[in-house]
Order: sequence, then C-alpha cells, then structure tokens
Amino acid sequence: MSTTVSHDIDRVPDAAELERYRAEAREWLAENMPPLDPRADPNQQTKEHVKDLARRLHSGGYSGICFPREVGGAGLTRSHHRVFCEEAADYELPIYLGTPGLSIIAPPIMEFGTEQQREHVAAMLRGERLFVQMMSEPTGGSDMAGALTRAERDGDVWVLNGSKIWSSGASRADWGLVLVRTDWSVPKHRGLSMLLLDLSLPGVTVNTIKMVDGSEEFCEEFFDDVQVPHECILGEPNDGWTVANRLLFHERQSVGGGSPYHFNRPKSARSSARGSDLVGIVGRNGREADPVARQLIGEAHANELVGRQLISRVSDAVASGVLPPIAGSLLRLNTGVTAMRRGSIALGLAGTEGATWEDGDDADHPADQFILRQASCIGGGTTEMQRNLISERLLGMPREPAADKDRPFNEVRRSRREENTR
Amino acid sequence: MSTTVSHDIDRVPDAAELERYRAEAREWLAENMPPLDPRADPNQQTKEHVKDLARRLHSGGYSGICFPREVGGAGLTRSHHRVFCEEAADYELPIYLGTPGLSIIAPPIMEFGTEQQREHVAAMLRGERLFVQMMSEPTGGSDMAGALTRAERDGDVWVLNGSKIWSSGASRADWGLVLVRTDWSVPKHRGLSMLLLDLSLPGVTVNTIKMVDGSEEFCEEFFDDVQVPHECILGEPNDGWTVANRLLFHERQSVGGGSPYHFNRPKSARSSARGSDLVGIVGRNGREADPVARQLIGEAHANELVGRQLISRVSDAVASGVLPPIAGSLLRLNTGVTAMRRGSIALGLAGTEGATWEDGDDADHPADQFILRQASCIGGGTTEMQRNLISERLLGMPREPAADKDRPFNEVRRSRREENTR
Amino acid sequence: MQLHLDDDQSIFVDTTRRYLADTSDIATIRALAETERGFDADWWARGAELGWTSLLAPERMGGGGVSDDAVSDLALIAFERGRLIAPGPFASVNAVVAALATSDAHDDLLARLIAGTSVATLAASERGVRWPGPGVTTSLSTVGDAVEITGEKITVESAAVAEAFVVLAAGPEGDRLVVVPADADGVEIAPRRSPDLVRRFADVTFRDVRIGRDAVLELERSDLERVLDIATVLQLAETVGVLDRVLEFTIEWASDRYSFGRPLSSYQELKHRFADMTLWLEASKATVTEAAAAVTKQPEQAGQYVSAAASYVHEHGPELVQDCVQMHGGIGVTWEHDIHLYLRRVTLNSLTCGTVADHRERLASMILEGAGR
Amino acid sequence: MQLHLDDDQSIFVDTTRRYLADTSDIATIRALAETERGFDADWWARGAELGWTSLLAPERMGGGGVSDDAVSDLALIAFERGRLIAPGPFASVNAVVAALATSDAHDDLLARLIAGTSVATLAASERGVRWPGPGVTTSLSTVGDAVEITGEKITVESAAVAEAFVVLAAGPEGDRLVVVPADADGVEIAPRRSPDLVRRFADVTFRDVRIGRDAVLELERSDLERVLDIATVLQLAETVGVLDRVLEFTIEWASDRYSFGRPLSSYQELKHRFADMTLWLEASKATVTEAAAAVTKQPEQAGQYVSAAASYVHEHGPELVQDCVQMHGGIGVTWEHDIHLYLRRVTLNSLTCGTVADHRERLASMILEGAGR
Repeated sequence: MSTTVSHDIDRVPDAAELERYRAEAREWLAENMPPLDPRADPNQQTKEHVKDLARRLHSGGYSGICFPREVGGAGLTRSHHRVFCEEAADYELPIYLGTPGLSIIAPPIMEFGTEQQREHVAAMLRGERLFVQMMSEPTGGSDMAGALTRAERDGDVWVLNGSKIWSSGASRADWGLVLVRTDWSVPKHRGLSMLLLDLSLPGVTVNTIKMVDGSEEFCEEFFDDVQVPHECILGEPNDGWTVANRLLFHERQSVGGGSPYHFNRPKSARSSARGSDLVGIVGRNGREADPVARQLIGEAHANELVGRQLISRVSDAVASGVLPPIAGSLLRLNTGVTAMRRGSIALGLAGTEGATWEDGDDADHPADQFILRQASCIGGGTTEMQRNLISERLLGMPREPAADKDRPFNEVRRSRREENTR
Repeated sequence: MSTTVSHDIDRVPDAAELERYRAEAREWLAENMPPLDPRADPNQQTKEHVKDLARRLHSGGYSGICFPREVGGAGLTRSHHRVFCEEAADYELPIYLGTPGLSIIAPPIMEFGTEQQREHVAAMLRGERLFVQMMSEPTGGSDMAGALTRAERDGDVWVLNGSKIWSSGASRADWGLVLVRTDWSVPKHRGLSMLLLDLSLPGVTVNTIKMVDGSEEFCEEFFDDVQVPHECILGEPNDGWTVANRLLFHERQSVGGGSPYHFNRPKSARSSARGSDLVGIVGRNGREADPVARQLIGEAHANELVGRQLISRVSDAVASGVLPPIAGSLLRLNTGVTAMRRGSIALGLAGTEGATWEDGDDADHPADQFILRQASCIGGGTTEMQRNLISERLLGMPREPAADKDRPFNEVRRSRREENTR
Repeated sequence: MQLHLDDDQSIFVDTTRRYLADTSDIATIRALAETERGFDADWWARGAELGWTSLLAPERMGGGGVSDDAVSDLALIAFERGRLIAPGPFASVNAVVAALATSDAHDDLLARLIAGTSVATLAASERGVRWPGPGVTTSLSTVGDAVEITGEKITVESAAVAEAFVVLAAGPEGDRLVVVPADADGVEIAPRRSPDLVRRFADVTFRDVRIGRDAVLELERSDLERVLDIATVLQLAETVGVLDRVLEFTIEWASDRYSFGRPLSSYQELKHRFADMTLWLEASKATVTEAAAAVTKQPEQAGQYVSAAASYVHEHGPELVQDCVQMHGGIGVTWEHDIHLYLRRVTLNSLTCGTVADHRERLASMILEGAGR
Repeated sequence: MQLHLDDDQSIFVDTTRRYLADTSDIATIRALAETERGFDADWWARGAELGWTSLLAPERMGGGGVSDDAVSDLALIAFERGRLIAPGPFASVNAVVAALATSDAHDDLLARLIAGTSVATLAASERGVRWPGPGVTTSLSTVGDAVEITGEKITVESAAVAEAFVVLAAGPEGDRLVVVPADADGVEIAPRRSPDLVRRFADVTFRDVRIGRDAVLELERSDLERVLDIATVLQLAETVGVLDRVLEFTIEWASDRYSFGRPLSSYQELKHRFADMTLWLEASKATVTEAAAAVTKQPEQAGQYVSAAASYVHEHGPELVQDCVQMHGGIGVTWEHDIHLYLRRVTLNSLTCGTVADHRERLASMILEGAGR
C-alpha cells in the first residue's frame, strides 16, 4: 500500500519562498479567475462551470497544490495551499471539485489505488472528471458499515444492486465511489468492498432530494443490475471498510476545515464578523445599542474566531503527530455545535421583525435558516458519531456495545418490525 | 402487605371544610408556633429544637396531617396538608422531622412494618424519635443495590459491619433505616435487607462530613460488630430492595416537592421573585436598568414559577393515576437543572462585583454558592439516574446493560484496580 | 393538555379532534401551502360551528365557555390544532373576539367572526418595540368627531383576507385597541412570507386613517393586555400541541429504527435527551394550562403567568423539535419528511406574540418595577 | 499549552514544573489557605529567580523572553501554575511589570518586582464599569506639580502586601495608568474574601491621594489596554491549566470507578460529555495560545483575540469543572475532595479581569463601532 502523497506536504517553507509564491498567485488569479460574487451559492455552480474553473486552475498549476507531480499536482506544501486560499478569497473556485473530489475521494484513491486508478485523480485535477462519494443508505443512518447495497461477482464484472442516499452533488458527477456488500456471511465490517463506478453505466439512476430549504444538492441513487468491471474495485475485495475509514477521516478533516486539499475561504477576523449577516440583522432592527443584542454579537464572533484557531491547532497537532488523526472529529463536532448556536443567535437577533420577509427577497433569513439548522450537525457524520469517536478513540473509553459486532451480517436485526432482508 | 395509609388522602374536601380548617390552623399557629426567621438555615435546627417543634405540632394535631389516626396522625387529605403548609409559611417548622422522617422513612414503615414497627412512626409524630436513612455507601455511587455493608444472622441477632455515607442529618437522629447485604450468593437485588437500627447501640459511629460550603449536614457511619435484634428487619429478609424502592419513590416525591408528608413552604409568585437574592444582587450592583440583567431576572423567575406549576401537575397526575409514580423523577430532575441554571444566573448577575465580599459577611454569596452548585444535581439521586428512570420506566426505552445483573454478587467486578472484596 | 376534562369539555375536544383528523391531514396541509390564503374558508366556517370562535363572545351573542373558563376551553382546541399543525388565524381571531366583546359597537363584525364567515385579526407588533409595549409608536388622535390612526404594524396574520384589524395604538389617554376596517382609506397591506407554510402575514401601514370614534375600544391597559395575553396563550397552547405530536412520533421512530444492530432508543445519550424533552413537554403543559386558566381565574397574575409560560415554552420548544430533527438524521432535513412542517410552526410561534426576550423583559418589569396588571 | 516548544522554552517550563511539583502540592495549598497572605514570600522570590516576573521588564534590567515572545513564555508558566492551582498574584504582577517597563521612573520598584522581594498589583476594576472601560470613574487631576487620584477600585489582588498599585484612572487627556504607593496618604485597603482559598483581594479607596507627576505612565489607550490584556491572558492561561488537570484526573476517575458492574466511562451519556469537555479544552488551548501570541505579534488584533478567548474560556471553563464535579458524585462536593479547590480558582478567574459579559460587550464594540486597538 502506498502513502497518500509521495512528497512532504508538512514541510515548512521559508518565508521568502512563500511570499514569492503569494505574489505569483495574486498576479495569476487576477488575470485568470473570475471574481467572486459573495452572494452566489457555490452549490449552484453547474457541472460545466466547475469543470471550466478547474481547467483554469490546472493551467496555472493551482488545482492540486498538495498533490504529487506524477498525477499532475504541484507537489507543494500545506503552507502553499493556505497562502493560495488566502489570495483566492475573492475569486470564484471550483468548490465541488475541492469537496468531495480532491479533499475526500482523491486521497483514498492515491492511497489504495492502482496506477491505472490514480489516473482518476489526474483527470479530476485537469477538470475532466467530477466524483461523488456514495456511502450512506436509506435504512442505514450513521451505520455506514451496515450497507445493504450488494455487488455479486459474475465473471469479469460485479453486478450492482441497491440504493445510496445523501450523495452530495451526485447529479453533477461523472463517477462515484460506492461502498457495497460483497460477502454476507461474515460480520459486517469484513464483507464490504469499495467500487469506482462510472455513473453513465446502464442501470444507474440519480435523483435529487429536496431539502427543507428547497435546495437539491443531495441525491439518491438506484442501482439496477449495473455491470461494473472487476478492475473498478479500489483496494482489496472485502476490505472496503479500510478504504471507507480513510475516506471518513478525510471527510472529517474537510468538513472540520482542516483539509489541505479543499478550497477553504479564510476571512479576516474583522471582515467576517462585520460582513456576517448577524451584524446586518442587528442593523436592520436598529438594535446596535441594545446590550442584549451586543452580547450575542460578541458571543458569535468569539465562537467563530475560536473555531478558526481550533482548526489551526488541531491540523498542526495531527500533522506533527501530537494528536492522532481521529482528533479531526473535534473539528467536525465544533463546526456542528457552532453552526447550531449561530442559528439560534441569529433567530434571537432577528426577533419578531425577522418572523416574516418580503416575498421574493431570497436573502438568507434567520427564521428560514433556523429550519435547516440541524443539517450542520447531521451531514458529514452526526455530532453523536463524532462524540462516540472522540470518547472511544481519542480518550480510549470503552466502545458502545454493538449487537451486530461479531455476528454474520445476514443474522443481524435491522428494525423492530422488519425481518432480516436476506 | 398493608397500604401506606388506611384512609383516602386524595379525597377532595369541599371548600367550606377547607376554609374552616384554614381558619383554625391560622389561629392555632399564631398561638403555638414560633415565627420564622427567614435568614435562619433550617439545617441548623438542633435535635432538641426539632423535637420541641414536633411536640408542639403534635399537641395541635398537625404533625401528621395525612397519616392515619392509628399512629397518631390526623387522617386528613393532601388538600388539608397543603392548606396547613400555606398558613405555616411564616412559622418555624420541624424541617428535619418532615424530611427525611415523615416524608421518606415513615411511608415504607407504614407499608411494610409490623404493628410493633409502626410504633416508630407514632414516636416520630410525637416528636420523640428522629430517623435517618442510610442507603449510600462510599464505593457505591448511584448503585444503591450494590451495598457492601453486611449483616450476618447469629441466633436472635444480626451482626452488622460496614459503612454508609450521605446520610443527611444522621448526627441528629436516634434511629436509622439501613440497607444491608444479607446474601452474597445471589444477584445483587435479591440479597438485601432493610434494618431498623437504634443508633445508640454499641459499635455505631457517626461522623459528619464537611461540604465545600463548610456545612456539616451529611454524615458517614461506621458499623463494627453491631448486634441488631432480629425483629428490626423491615419487610422480609432478602427482600430489602422492595422496601428500598418504595423509599426511593418517596424520596423523589419529597425532593421534587410533591410529597404530602413534608413541610414545604409555598411562596406567592410575586414575593418569591421579589424576595429572591437575584433581585438583591442586581440592586446592589445598580443594574436594575441593564437589559442583560433583566433578561436573566425574567428567565429565573419563569423557571421558578414553571417549576412550581410542574409540581402541581405531576403530583395531581400521579395521584389520579394519569401518570405512573415514576413520573416523580421529572420533578427531581427539574429541581436539579433549575437550581443549576439559577446558580449560573446568580453568578452572571453578580459579576466582578460579586467576586469578593466583606470578611464576616455570611450572607449567601453567588460565587460561593456556585462552588456548591452541583449538589442540587447529585443529592437525592443524581440527575443522570433520573434521566435513566424517565427514559426506561416512563418512556419504556431499553434498560442500560448492567454487567452485574444476573450474576451472584460475589462475582461482580467493582473497580478497575480492586479485586472483589469478598 | 389539561389533566382533567369534564364531560362537556371532552365532547367539545373530541368533536374538534375528529374534525381535524378528517380534514387536516399532512397531505392537506402540504396542498394548502400552495394556496394564497393558506386555509379554506368553508373549512374555517365549519370549525366555527364547532365553537372555535364563539366562546369569548358576549352571552347575548351566544358566547360563553363549555366549562366556566372559556380561555382554557379554547386552549384545548389550540392544543389539538397544534398536533395537526392546522391552518387559520385561530389565536388572533379569538383575541379579536375577546376585544370586541367589551363593546356593543361592533356586533355585526362579531357575528360574522362567530359564524366563521369573516376574519379579523390583531395588529399589535411593531418594529423595534418589545411586546406588548410600552413604546407603541402607532398613534391615535382625535380629529373632530373622528379619530385618526398612523403607524406601521408587522406580522399581522391573514391580513389579505381580514375584514378588519384590531390595532394597538398610543392615544392621548394611553394605549388603546382600535377597530379599523381593512378597506379604510390609508390602509396598505404588504404581504410577507413566513417560515410557516400555511399561515399568512403582512405588514400593514396605517396612513392618516380616519374612522369613527366608536372604533376605539375603551379598555384600560390591564384589559388591553388581557386581549394580547389571550392571543399569546392560545398560540402557546398550539405550540405545546405541536411538541406533543413531534415527541410522540420521534419516540416511536427511535424505537423502530435500529442502528448498529440495536434500537436508537437503547443509546443512553439519546435516552437522556428524550428524558429532558419529556420534562420540557410536561412542564410546558403545566405552565400553559395554568396561564390559560389565570386569564379568567387569577387576572392579576395572568400577565406574569403568560409571560413565564412564553419564556419557558419558546426557550425549550424549538430546541425540542430541533433535537427530534437530529434524532431523525438526514431524512429529518428533507422536504419529504413532515417534521419540518412542525418545526416551522413552532419557530413562527416563537417570534410572534412576543419573543422569549420580550416576555423576559416583561417579567423583569413586573418584578423590578411592579409593572403590569 | 503551546503545541511546539523550542529547547529554551522546554527548559524554562520544566524548571517551573519541577519547582511547583516540589513546593506546591495540594496539602501545601490547603495549609496556605489558613495563612493571611495566601503565599509564602520566600517561595515567591524563588519563583521570581526562575523568571516568573522578569520577562516583560526592559532589557536594560535583564528582561526579555525566553523565546521571541515573552507573553507566550509567561502563558506557559501560568498554565503550569494552573495545573497545580499555585498561589500568588502572577498575572497582576506581570501586567504591572509590563506597565512599569514603559517608563524609567520606577526602576527601583521594578527591580524589587523582578527579584520577587516585593509585589505591586493592578487596580483596574470598578463597581458598575465594564472591563476594561470605557466609563472609569476614578479620577486623575493635576494639582500644581503633583497629581491627585480619587476613586474606589475593587478586586485588587494581594493589596494587603503590595508595595504599590497601578491604578486605572480617567485623566483630563484620557484614561491613564498611575503608580500609587500603598502607603500614600488617602489609600485605604478593605480586605475582602473570595471563593479562592489562597488568593487575597481587597477593595482599595483612593481619597484625594496626592503623588508626583512621574507616577503617571504616559500610555495611550491602546498601550494601556495592552497591559490589561496581559493580565487577562495570563489569567486565562492559568484557567486552562486548571481545566487540563481537572479533566485529566476526572477521566482517570471515570475509568477506575465502576457503577452497576461497569466503568463510569462506559456510559454513553458520560462519554459524550467527556467528548464535549475535550473539545472545550482543546479550543481553549488554541484560543489562549493565539491570544497570548497576538499581544506581541499582532498587536492590532490582540484586544479582539484576548476578549474572544475570555468569552470562550469563561463560558466553558466553569461548566467543564462543574461537569467534572458531577461525574464525581457526592464526594465531588465535599471539603475533603480536592476538586473544589480547582473549581474555586476557575470561578474566581472568570470574574476578575472582566467577565464573559464584559468581553462580549468589548467584542461588540469592536465589531459595531470599530472600537479598541
């Protein structure tokens, strides 16, 4: 098994090198990338637009700053990536390429993939291919290893049947990484495989899911006798959980803000607070002088600043081995609880004046955003799962008893009412 | 097994009867009971003073309003008790007789005791005997059924050895109700007995425990070959857990404020808020007009009022069978979380001005009270235990796996380091 | 919600419960979301026949409670409506009926409200003013034989279909409620969207609106607050109904749903949250029941009770529903799952008829300055 | 607390850690609680020899950091002190040293502070004024060749043994820090009790106290706030040290202690609370580390960073320790168990050098009005 990257992304470049890099990036960005419309929702970028932005980045050598040169990356360091993101804060970037593609899916392909499979990463960096992860299932909840979607070997192909859900942006993707069950006679973690799936194959159906805010970023997929070539298995057959675990690690890094592969947008402390809609809400309600409102503004700003400082610290600690990688769960947890609190603060600041808004005004209304508040504590692994991981794997506390732990998967009970499905 | 009381304490008397009772009580109180010093700590009442107050009440027929006449009670109803408590709000009452004596210990004696044993209740009502419950043990935490204190049969006596802790006011008591292990070869709930213990017997040592606020209300007791007569077993030998469970039920009722046997002090909504130290703190700091302080004052007052309304509702619901008795845990839980929040609110209102106080000023300082804050969530069964009880017994959710459930008690592990003690 | 109902109350509640079960399932609510007014006029009129709008009317017009406490009777209906997130301006219309019942100048309007053939709603909230005042800026002045109203009200329910508004305005002798026909000159209605899918709101501007003097209800501040407290407590009862239903189906879900081979409801951390939610719900029922009763039976305490209930219910209610969303995981934030409809109602209710902050400030003013009735 | 220490820092911290381990165990703290000053003068002087009070002094007096960031170096010491709840006015004395270092008029006093043979502390807080101002009422006026100070300060640390106070006062040209000898005429010290057992405080009244003009440190508001921020951030670092130790021994307890036949740490609800506490601790370390560094390295951001850290740490810190008390059950609230000593320190620290509310208000003023440096 090879390592994720073949160069040292944790090397600390000297200041002069970084400043040179910053100056070049600044100049290149101004000439090549479209300026950011701060009101635009990056989830609305179309497939073609994402690919166009990615192609532009690639032409400048910026699409995979921390990826090795052999797949078309720049072979540089976290520091270069951070500098580039700082400079790119006011430009439009191919957000969907960065997440999940480069930050969540590419690393396990680099780690477990054959040379041929790594070509997928090169194609992503060139802006030619967009990837989606397909892990969750309608009946599965947080229990990804309980996958019921099955693939059965038939000569040179695997025949895929079942369905996946919560695949972010699958309707824009060309390929997917799918966790499937390939052996039902062993305990659940030991009968899984990871498939690289061409979504244009016959039998694949992708539907969008409408969320409570009307967005349709998430998708549900159905697989009906899809014939997947054998060479599309990533890692060893029945060892898919090992691959999935690495993918989940990178997902936590990415959602928590600690990934060196996605395009995050650092904001200066002052501008983020001043520019946030909280200050806007207080201003519209004429409550700038209200001590109660001011307390909430102060609290929200502190939380936001501390969250960024936590990301720096934990990323550094994991990179330098002070903390184990699972510490990334702290970032994911904090992202969730901070967003949750922010949603409540916004609603409190909005007050009765925020209970209604003009028809057709499609700005972010606190009362409407409040309806979606829990999404920040569910997507990318629930906060409950993060707390399990932190207590069990970071603090070493006893694991939760799992009724399905050492039983063959086809003997595990899946609901109060249902009989086993197989 | 007889019932706790032989008359209907839930009967609803007509208004005229109650008003007559109220008028009589008012007149009697004015003539017979000392007025209350609102600054006095009822936990500071001495043994003799408690007994004196109890004797006075008994002479007027008020010491056991809801107890049956055959033990010297008045054989009246919850409504009479409530009316008396309302009228007695400004008089000193024998608090320690009420809790734990009448409200926690007397009911199981009435329910499980022999006629001879019920004489203890009569003695309590006459102000001649004070009782303490001895349930917890130093190594036991919330697991009362894990008692290690042992009693071994030797002819006509049980030989008692071990220690108990958290016995509230044991240093003022004459007798105790002690949960002991009498059979080690069966699972833990099946080898317990409940003993009525004369604390003046040779081999009994009672020490007070100093709490973080300097108070010494709680005690620890040591038993060294104490010879307890066989007739002092309450209920059946090895069936002590049944008795303990009823005692715990009455404890929850009492701590939560829903017992018809203890002397609670209802306050009018306005006076309790106005008289509370929160308003005092705000006044001393000159923050009456500070909107932030006003929010906290409003919140605390709402919590307090809602807490009282919850007590009325749940007590009524349990009495009328709408909710099962375990719903008393809701009251205990609410008492804990409300006190906890109140402690934080008080500290917030106190601010820097409340960080220090005059030497010798022994009023209740929020910063000092904050140090003791969790006591409200620990004593009388932790809030964690209440949440277990509510989810498992009120909502019917699956019980926590217990490693000691069906094993003989002498095979149960009790700590990471210790070997079993027997 | 009340622990003990007498026979008349039981029949009264059962009738509404059956009517709502038959007419107001979730599919209907989703369909109504697409309509302009959010509720069906005939449906409302049939609800009125069941007593939804008449209990607070004067006896001469057939009003009066099912029990000796009409506000508590209506709170029972509000609770049932909450369980099915039924549409229609229930709390607001009843507050208007209570207001109009204090005069005989508006009997025609009152009759139509009782019959359910028309609606009229409260216009009380303003930008930058804490519910229920002080500090109302909409002005009431006398001009010859008439009065003139000027100001802007927000979150006025069902404004587009209302026949009249009962407007809270500051007059020369103090705050008053004024009955203003929706079609009077100078009334401008600007529709607004809310998080709720079936309840409709507007900002309403009154620009030198001149109407007859008998439009002014001569209520002192304490009686005026009674009207606002009725709206508040009925809305709170509706919220408690929503919470009751949401917790019910979420507990069921947690028992049915297995994760890692065992039911969600076997996980201690979730069990403890369900215990907390059960406490919040039971305490909410306790405080709203007592607040509703206080309006009639302890009028001097009613303001305090209503604001304490609002502080408690609006603090814990939205959190309870959000926690139930969390228990559902991903499907809890999809459009297809119904839980967001309940969350929308609870969120909306926590922002109209005063926020948590408004009611805490009101409690503080009662405690620190002895304000309120 | 910092993730990476260079060799010099490691030696610096290890020296203090060993010294504290040898001299400042819990039994010693409990014994010191019974003494009048709460710490031993010789012990303090030996601590000073280890660099506790000299790093912020000017170079000409042997000052300067172990690394290029003396405030961060001191924060490391504060953290170690917190883990052992060591006594002594560490944060306040260092803030005073930083203040005196801006002038050469007080070199004698400074030399004694550096040597640890004397202490001088901050007198900044006032009744009814939010830290760190605006609104200070203690007045500074010029009278001939002298200046006069009048006002009352609260929570002045170690006032009874201090040689001088650095007083925050409002002068004609703005707020200033003024060095006032404790024995000057008109200085009255009223000892007070605090929840902490070994740290001593007093209210100090300045009644027409007349002293020489060179007592006034000519610092602009931003430099003056730097002094107060140093006190705040060192106290925060101490709090984080306390939290670190408390969480450590509570996790150990939860693993050792069995309840119902299995370890406390196997109960999911407790596990989740430990996860939250771990998050709070790690975030507290992150923000206090950055706040300490900002004082020297990003002075324009320092006020914001310090107040954000204070908002976060004082919100979560006391709750973390209380939750650890809860995990201990009954023994957690006995005098005999040590955890209350830690809780006392964290509680005290959350009330001096500004409360959560003070720091949130300060952040709001930076955001909404662009206040602060």
